[in-house]
Amino acid sequence: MVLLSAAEVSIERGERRLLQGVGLAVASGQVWQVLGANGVGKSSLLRALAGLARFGVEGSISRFEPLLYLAHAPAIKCALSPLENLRCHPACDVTSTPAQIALALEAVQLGGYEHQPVGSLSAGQQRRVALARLLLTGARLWLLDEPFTALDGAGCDWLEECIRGHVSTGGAVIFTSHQPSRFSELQQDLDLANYAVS
Amino acid sequence: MRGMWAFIHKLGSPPWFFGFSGTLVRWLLPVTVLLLAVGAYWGLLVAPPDFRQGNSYRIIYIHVPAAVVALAGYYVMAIAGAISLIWRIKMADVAMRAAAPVGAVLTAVALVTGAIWGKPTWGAWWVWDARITSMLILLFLYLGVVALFEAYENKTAAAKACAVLTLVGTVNIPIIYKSVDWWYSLHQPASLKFTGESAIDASMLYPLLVMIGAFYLLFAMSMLLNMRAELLWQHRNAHWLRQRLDVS
Amino acid sequence: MYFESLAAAWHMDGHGGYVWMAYALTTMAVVLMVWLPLARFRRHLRWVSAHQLRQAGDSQL
Amino acid sequence: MPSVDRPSLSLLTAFGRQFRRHGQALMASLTDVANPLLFFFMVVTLFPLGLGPDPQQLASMAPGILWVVALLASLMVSARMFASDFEDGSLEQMALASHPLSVLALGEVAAHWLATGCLLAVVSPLFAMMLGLPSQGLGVLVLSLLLGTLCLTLIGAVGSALTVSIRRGGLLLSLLIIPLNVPVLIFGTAAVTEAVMGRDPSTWLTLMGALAAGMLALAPLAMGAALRISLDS
Repeated sequence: MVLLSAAEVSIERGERRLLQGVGLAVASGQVWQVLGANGVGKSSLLRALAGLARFGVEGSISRFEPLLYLAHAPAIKCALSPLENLRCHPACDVTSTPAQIALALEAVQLGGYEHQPVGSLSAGQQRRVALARLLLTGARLWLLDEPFTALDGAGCDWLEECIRGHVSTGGAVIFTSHQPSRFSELQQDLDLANYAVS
Repeated sequence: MRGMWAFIHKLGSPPWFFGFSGTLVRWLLPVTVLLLAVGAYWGLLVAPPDFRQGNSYRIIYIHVPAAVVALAGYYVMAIAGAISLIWRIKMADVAMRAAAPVGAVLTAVALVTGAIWGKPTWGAWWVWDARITSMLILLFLYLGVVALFEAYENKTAAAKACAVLTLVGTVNIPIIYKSVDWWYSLHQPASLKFTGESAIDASMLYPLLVMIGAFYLLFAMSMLLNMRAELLWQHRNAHWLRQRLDVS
Repeated sequence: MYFESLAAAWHMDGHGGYVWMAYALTTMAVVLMVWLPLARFRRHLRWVSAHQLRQAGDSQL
Repeated sequence: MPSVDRPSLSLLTAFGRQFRRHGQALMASLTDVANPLLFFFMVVTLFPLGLGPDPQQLASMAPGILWVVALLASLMVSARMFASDFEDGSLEQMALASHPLSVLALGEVAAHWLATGCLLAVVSPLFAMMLGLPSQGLGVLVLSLLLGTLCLTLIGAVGSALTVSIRRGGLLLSLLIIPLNVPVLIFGTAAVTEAVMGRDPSTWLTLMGALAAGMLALAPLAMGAALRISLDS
């Protein structure tokens, strides 16, 4: 089943055309890594695929909604506890009980921090709060912008497991990363260098 | 009906519009200047003076047309904004952006002439008269649109944001005008108004109508000229433009 | 014409200063409304023709 | 493992969650709630210092002063209404949610209004007495401020949604929303003045109520559209 298909997508920023002729079809069970140098337009492409960017984006994009999009800004309120943050997350399309949320926080090694304000946690821990959403969402298509940054080795391994699990249950993931491929047999690469407009 | 739709469709195409507006402006310019001259001559020198205000009322022939067209200009902007939001036609963005400064200048003209008219009428340059106050608020609305457009770096987003703002403003303008009227009558009942309800004599009315028509044409022409300048810049690298400029 | 002489039209029973000032300011505004976009158009036109010449020069080289 | 089959949220729950989330964030930093009140207090103090302490003059100007200061206080808080959501990425997530962005944004605005406008209306009699507003005007003052701050907050939210992506958008925001706030100011002052004069203020209150109802219906649409534009610039 195709969860996202894009054809002849071009992206402009300001008066400059960044990308041209990007096309991809993401089926369930697939992991796509978007590659490219800094500034080539990886984040812009991901935003366009998510439907957040429309101005300067041409071409046809169809996606299976709801989708999950996770970017550098984690949509986490520092004043709230991890529990509250996940309970009232603005994009959460499903209801999660406090017990389910506690379980998810346990999985990202934040057990015991449920009721502390997120602002008092470290950057890596805050990142984990955002990633705990992966365990609570009902979305089948995940768009992750640099998900491995600010994570330690164990965190990266956990995220890899999580993505593998999601894909094996019929989901699909598109992510950007500078790290070498982690999902060798599952993974498809989209190298934006091929679509960059010089 | 079908012809009209075809015409509207063509308006959205920059090459066609560029040529069409060029011809249109060439005709509009002399007609507008002629109407303005006739209206001004008639209003200034031919029409009889007002029996209460004397000759100072002759300012009506620029104050009222400027005020009327400035208000209409905001609606023109709002219609362009709605078209831009609903059908995403780029030409509507250009039209909206082109109308804003023209409307702002006309509003300023109405304000300044109102102030000048106020001096002999009330003995003060500025009086918080209902019409003048409304015009001042309209000026703020216009300046807000221009400032919002300039503040955005992404000009497509700027146009859409301005479209939303003008639509909000359009819903509010009747409420603002009405509330200012009520506010005025609440605080200063029965003072001398610029334009009373009493029927205006034909000898005074005709030049006023001529001037209102002239100001509408002026608005249209200035807006078209702004649009042409903007289109020229936006399509400065386009093939059709280079061809057209080579020919002419 | 309503006025008997040009001087009377200029004076307008003491209101002349106001009326003529209002008309003069409006005339200035009208001229600006036409002249500013025209000037911008010509400026862009110069840019385009300069660019065109440069491109033509490039292709000749 | 991600579970796919869970009940999805009703619109009302989604609204409630946004309301709670924003309310909790506001409560956590009490300065955000206290600042407008403090601002109101201090500016009200400035007027007797500028106009002189004559009680009669102050009392006659009190409706206007209170309303103008309420408008300025609402202007001040509007500037930050969606700012933190924009910075921390919450707005992006709201835009991606399966519920309409306008409803989610309205949830935030409701929390915002309760914490600022509504609170200000409730404590306004204190400030009114400092200016010597006759007591027959107090009830109408609170009522008109309740309705009026709702309008001001909704207009402020539209303005904030339009300018949230602009750096140093504060001054621009005031230019955008002050003209739109004029009817609210006129209706509010007129209602309080009429009540102080011992006349029936219900016409003005009704007008204000109609304005609030109309804005409640239309402002969310403008907010939603404006927020999407701001996210995409």
